[in-house]
Amino acid sequence: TVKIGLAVPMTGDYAPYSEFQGAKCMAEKINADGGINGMPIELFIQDTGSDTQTAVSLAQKFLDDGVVMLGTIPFSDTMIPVAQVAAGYGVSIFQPQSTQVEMHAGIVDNFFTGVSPDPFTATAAANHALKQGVKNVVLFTSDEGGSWSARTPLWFGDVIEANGGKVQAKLNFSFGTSDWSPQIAEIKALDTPPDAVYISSIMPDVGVLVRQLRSAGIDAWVIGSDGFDDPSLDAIGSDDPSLLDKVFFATLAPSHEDSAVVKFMKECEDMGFEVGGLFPATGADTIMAVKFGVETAGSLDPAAVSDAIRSADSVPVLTVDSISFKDTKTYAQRTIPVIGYKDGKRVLITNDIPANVPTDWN
Amino acid sequence: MIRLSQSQRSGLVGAALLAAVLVVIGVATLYFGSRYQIRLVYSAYVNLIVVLGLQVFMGNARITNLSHSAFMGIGAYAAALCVTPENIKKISLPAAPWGLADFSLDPVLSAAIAIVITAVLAFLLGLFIVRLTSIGATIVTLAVLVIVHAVFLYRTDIFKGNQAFFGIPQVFDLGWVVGIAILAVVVCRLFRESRWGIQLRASADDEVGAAAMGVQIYKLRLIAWVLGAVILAVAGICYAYFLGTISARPFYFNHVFLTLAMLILGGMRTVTGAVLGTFLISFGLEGVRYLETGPVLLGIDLPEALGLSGIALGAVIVLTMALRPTGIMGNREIETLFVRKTF
Amino acid sequence: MEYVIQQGLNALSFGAEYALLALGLAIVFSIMGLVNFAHGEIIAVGGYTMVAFAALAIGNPVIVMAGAVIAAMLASLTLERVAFRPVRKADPTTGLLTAFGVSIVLQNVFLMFVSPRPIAVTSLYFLDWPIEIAGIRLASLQVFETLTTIVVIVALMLFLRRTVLGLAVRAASLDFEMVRLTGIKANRVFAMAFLISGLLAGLACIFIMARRGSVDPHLGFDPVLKAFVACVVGGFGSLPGAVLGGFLLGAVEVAMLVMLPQSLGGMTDAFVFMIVALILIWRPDGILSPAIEKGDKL
Amino acid sequence: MTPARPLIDEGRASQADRMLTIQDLHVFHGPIEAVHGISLNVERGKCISLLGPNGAGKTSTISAITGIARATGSIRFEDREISADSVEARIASGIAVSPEGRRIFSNLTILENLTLGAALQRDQAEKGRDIDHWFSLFPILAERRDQAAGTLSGGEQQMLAIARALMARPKILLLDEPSLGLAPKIVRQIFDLIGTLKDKGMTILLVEQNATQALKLADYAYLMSSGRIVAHGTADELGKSDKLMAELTGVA
Amino acid sequence: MLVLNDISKQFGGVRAVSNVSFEVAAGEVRGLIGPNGAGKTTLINLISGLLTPTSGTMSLEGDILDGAGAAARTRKGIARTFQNLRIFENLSVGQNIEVAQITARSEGHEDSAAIAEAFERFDLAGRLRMPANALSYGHLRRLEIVRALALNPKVLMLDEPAAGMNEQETEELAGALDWVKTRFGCATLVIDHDLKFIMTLCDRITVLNMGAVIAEGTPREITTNQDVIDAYLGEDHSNAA
Ligand SMILES: Nc1ncnc2c1ncn2[C@@H]1O[C@H](COP(=O)(O)OP(=O)(O)OP(=O)(O)O)[C@@H](O)[C@H]1O
Ligand SMILES: Nc1ncnc2c1ncn2[C@@H]1O[C@H](COP(=O)(O)OP(=O)(O)OP(=O)(O)O)[C@@H](O)[C@H]1O
Ligand SMILES: [Mg+2]
Ligand SMILES: [Mg+2]
Repeated sequence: TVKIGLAVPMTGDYAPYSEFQGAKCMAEKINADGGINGMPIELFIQDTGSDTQTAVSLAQKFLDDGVVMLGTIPFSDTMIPVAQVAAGYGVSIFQPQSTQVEMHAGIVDNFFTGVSPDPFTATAAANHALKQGVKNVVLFTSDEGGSWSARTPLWFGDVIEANGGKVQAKLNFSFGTSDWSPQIAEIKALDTPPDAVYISSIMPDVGVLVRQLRSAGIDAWVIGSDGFDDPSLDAIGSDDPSLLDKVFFATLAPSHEDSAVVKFMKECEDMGFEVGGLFPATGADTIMAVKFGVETAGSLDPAAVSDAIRSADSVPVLTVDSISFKDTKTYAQRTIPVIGYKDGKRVLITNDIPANVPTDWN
Repeated sequence: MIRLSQSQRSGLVGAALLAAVLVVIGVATLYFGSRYQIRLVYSAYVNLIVVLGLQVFMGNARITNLSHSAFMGIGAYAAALCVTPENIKKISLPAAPWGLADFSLDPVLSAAIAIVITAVLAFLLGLFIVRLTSIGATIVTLAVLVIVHAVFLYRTDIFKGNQAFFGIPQVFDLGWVVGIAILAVVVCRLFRESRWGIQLRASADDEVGAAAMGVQIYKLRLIAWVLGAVILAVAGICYAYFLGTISARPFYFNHVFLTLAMLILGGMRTVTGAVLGTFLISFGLEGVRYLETGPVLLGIDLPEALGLSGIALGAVIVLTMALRPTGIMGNREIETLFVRKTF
Repeated sequence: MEYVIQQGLNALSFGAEYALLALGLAIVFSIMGLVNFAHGEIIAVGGYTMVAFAALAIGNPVIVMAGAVIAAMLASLTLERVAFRPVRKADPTTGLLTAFGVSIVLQNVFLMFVSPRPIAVTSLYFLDWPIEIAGIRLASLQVFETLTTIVVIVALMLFLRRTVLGLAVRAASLDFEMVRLTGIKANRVFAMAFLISGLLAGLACIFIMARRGSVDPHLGFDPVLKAFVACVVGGFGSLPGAVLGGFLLGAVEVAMLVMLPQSLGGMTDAFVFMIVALILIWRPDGILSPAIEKGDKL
Repeated sequence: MTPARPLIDEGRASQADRMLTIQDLHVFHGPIEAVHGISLNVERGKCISLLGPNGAGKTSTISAITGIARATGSIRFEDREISADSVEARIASGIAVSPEGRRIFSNLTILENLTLGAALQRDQAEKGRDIDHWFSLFPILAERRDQAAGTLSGGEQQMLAIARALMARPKILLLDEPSLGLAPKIVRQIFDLIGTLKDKGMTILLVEQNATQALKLADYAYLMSSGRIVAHGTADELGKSDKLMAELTGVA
Repeated sequence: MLVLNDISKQFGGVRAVSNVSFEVAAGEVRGLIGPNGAGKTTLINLISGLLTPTSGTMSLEGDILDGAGAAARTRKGIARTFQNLRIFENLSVGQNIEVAQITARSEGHEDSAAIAEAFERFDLAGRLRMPANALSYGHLRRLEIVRALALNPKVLMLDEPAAGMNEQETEELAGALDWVKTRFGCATLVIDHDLKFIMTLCDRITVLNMGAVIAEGTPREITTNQDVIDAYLGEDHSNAA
């Protein structure tokens, strides 16, 4: 059997960032089709409760059980010690959704992230914003989500300013904010109203912010990162779809109506798996990458599997057509979709690899 | 020659009994456990040191402390900043102020510095906290937790916030932590039976009465508070020296509740209670975590039950409080289980 | 100037929410010395009730709101029966820890039986519309919430001072057994306190949900943490103290959000808690608790 | 242990006169049995006194009657077995208590304490009259009516506790050491008051250390020691005829 | 030994203690009586440092006490018991006493032989290892007294030590306190409402009423003082105790 271990956050602070449902569904599908080279996939999944020590312990257990690939809590404070333990077994971590930059600083090399880091999404979003004529922007930052919420807005601002725009203000917020009126009053007090506000955060913050901005009469674009990619954002437009007209975000994978992700979620639901959103769905990428690696290497040796993935020109995955680690080693080179809304429905606006990404991050 | 009182003598006996238990568990794990189990037991021992650090103040002064994880964090970060090799700090803390990235010390010296820093901070905060009572004191400890966490998050140039502070030499193994835990048990137990401990416990029963007996309540609370912080710093160091990577998150609410539950279940008034509670919850949660995955037990395919460990943890607290608010041990220490009651 | 008034009103509405929550905590505390940290989860029960109504396609806002309030009240009553009755006579610390336990259990129950992820509830969005008076922007919700808080304060005061049950509620905080010895059914007294507390949680739930538009297992934790602080600052167990503490905290929080330079923005919460700690060091029993000299008495 | 030695024959009163009848009562504090099977009668309109040294189990007996302490055995009140009733039900049926240690509600005002004492009384006007009545008897309480009761002196608190019990207009009044900590003048006032109440037909069970005073008032007394009744009789019988009395209460 | 000079204490509108001055000499037993609410307990609270006087000064052996907190005063040699018991209920009986002994030891005036004897005198000898909360009320009162004695104090203040005791026990207590007087030689201040007890025990008596001293003298002088009879004893005081 092909063993894959997922010591993931099913509960606790990071419960929204767990890929295990998609992984389970994809593994089931592959097993139903005869497995990998005739071998079934066996998933080891356990909850870490978002706790690092638990994650490392579980990873150790899975490693002793002989897994070829590991998934864990997608934050560097866990991924680094897990990778260090896994290195002794020649096993790599495959994290299908981790966008934070510090994993690519060369601390550990037995690590893949199936997506591109935050500067890429920030740039893709900024490029689209510039196309819409955005000049003046307000950035919302928070230290609570690490570089994801603290630095992504700044990269966005860098790209805007590099193209003649202006960052009018940086406003601070905490996760879980449900009343944005102090910040909104700050925006109202600016000399010129902003063309766009950028925030890298999650629901419910995002939905509340959009509504309160609109009801305060601020008509600026609301632009965000993959944190926006949750079904509950769509819900705020249920009464008044126009609320979402000037909202867009750059994310990990296309998640509009006809996208592969949405289709996959539907299939999984028919199979009895609840895959509720993009983050859970990305687990399918882990499984597909391992499948590719095992098939290409023709072996179950973890190091060989990882090498096969790392050196391939293109690795087929679910969320986008393919990814590649050939030039990047640890993160996936892939297209960055920008998703907006039309009549309250998601539409894919662009899906390219941005060329003008800031370089000050690794 | 120090004359030991009756309770101090039995305190030593009790500490020795507990030390024996710790050694047995540690040695058994080392020889028979898988690497996974060794890790598990290691983190149980780290939590044990935390719970002991908590017990010193909370058990004797009987003021609920919610800031203990913050002190553990202070110890861990201080040691990490000292011990991490410069070349790694240059990568991970490129913007570190005050030349923090330009030196590194050996692990022992780093630990000593971390303990001193934690003790000094605890002392300064303690000057205020010991003057408050009951819920007021608790809320200020809560404030300390929130503030320290905010500083960890905010000064990313020093602490890296929720990102990884990595590259800490992994110098500890299970043997180390068992030894340190035993030391902590002895210290806690001797403190409890010391003249400070007895007077402090008296003041917890009746503050006015104790003052009228000449008990210098603030001073004793401060001593217990700082001693507790020192033990917590040691726990933080054990955490950092084993895992090699830390962040602000393990030193916040989740950990506060987990360790609090351990102390409460065993009984915060005794050192035995701290030890018992820690092991019961550490190993109990492991069992529950297994159930969560929806295993097949006795031929029954159990459903996946996410959140079960959380429910179990909460239920343990609620049930303990309802059935035995003083915890399993109440006012009894381990040696009393072996000695026939004399009245 | 407009800007200052605007932020002042924002502070007032922040404060109203904290006061509403703090009152829910204070009423229970004043009677049984229990710091009910699970108050936040009672709010979440209200939120999940709205989810249930949405799932049943019941959109009538009156039904949804009433349902949420009733669910919160029932939840509060149930908690009293199941979890808090056994620790009725215990010291505040025991109660506090029990409440922590209950809070952890409930959060995980939501997680286990519903979802760890936020669920959108949009049925109360209609409560929120912008009001603009002389250049000052207000949300209708802010006005509703402040008014509700004021009404609740007055009603509570009358209840506690003018009715026998109200007196009993206050007396029970010191000597539960003695209240029984006057013949008042103590269980009723406790049930009443929790019912009121649940009602307040339900009301708070409406406002929180109307604003957030979604519920997750941690819905109530942060607001109640703040409300807890508000209670302590005002003087725990004192209802006027809870109100004062709530408004004070609202003011401090908005002031910190607005006045701290951006470079210190991440420290907002730290500064809020620091100010709270300083207040407590200045007045260890809270601002409104009478300065009692500890002698042989009390 | 000295066996119970009745000084006179068991119960001279007829069955109908018995307001409170206790039989074979055992009282427990946790695992500890504090009272080991006592029996006693309180007749309607009489003042019965329960005497004995510290730790004899007097308070425990009172607590068992009100239902606060766990007990086995039979407690009949007005020909109804009440031992299974809740505390509140017992109070509602006409028992009121002024407990040991006073237990006034210290955060409530004096007026509020009295109001709560009459919690079961619906008639507001009646309540007001009662309050005025007791205020006239204890003028110091009237003076401090809006002061928090916790700031009263020990003796003032005791007066408040008795007044509070009387506010319920009980059929039987249980007084647990009402003279504890009172000045002689007040003690006399209190005993006078008890006498007045008795004259008005109130049934009283009086627990006292102050045996001389208690015996003066009591129609009948029970002497307890170590959880047992060791003697009972009228004041004369007890006071004169038994050495035991002297031993246990110091009354010569 | 202990000198009070014009001490007053105001609680809001209530003047609980008003311009009280007196002295207690070493070895002297001074009774403090007065109607309920006269300010007796308040006075003891003031002396022991639990309350701060509104005005006035006091000193112990010429050493000014003003400004010293409760613990500091205890360490200087002022010990007390409480009208409402303040027992350390989670400690054993022996540990309750040890709390005080520790203080005495650190001040260098522990007298362990005397305490061992006190255990006997106050009927606690066999009960030292019991949890304190298992004692009966009367024994708890005795425990409080022994605990105060363990401080080996210069001034001992007893707030209604005989409350809740019967006549027999009260007599025993008076005997034990007599022993205390000779064995410890401390200045003793006793509050009680049991006149017989006070009369047999005390060398001198101070009578308080409404916060002020209305009489001072030997027991005989007090019982015949008309002011005292009016304010406290009432006419027929021979029946009182
Ligand atoms: N809460 C309790 N827990 C354990 N034992 C108790 C408790 N209350 C009383 N006792 C024990 O029960 C016995 C009887 O006590 P009780 O208070 O009824 O005596 P009493 O006659 O009222 O004495 P006193 O005159 O001192 O008030 C005593 O030995 C006492 O130690
Ligand atoms: N902390 C306080 N706050 C307000 N008033 C107080 C306080 N303590 C005492 N008093 C008041 O001061 C007066 C004196 O009280 P104190 O307790 O000293 O009386 P006492 O002489 O000991 O009476 P008793 O013999 O009844 O115990 C009383 O009227 C009381 O109400
Ligand atoms: Mg009694
Ligand atoms: Mg007094």
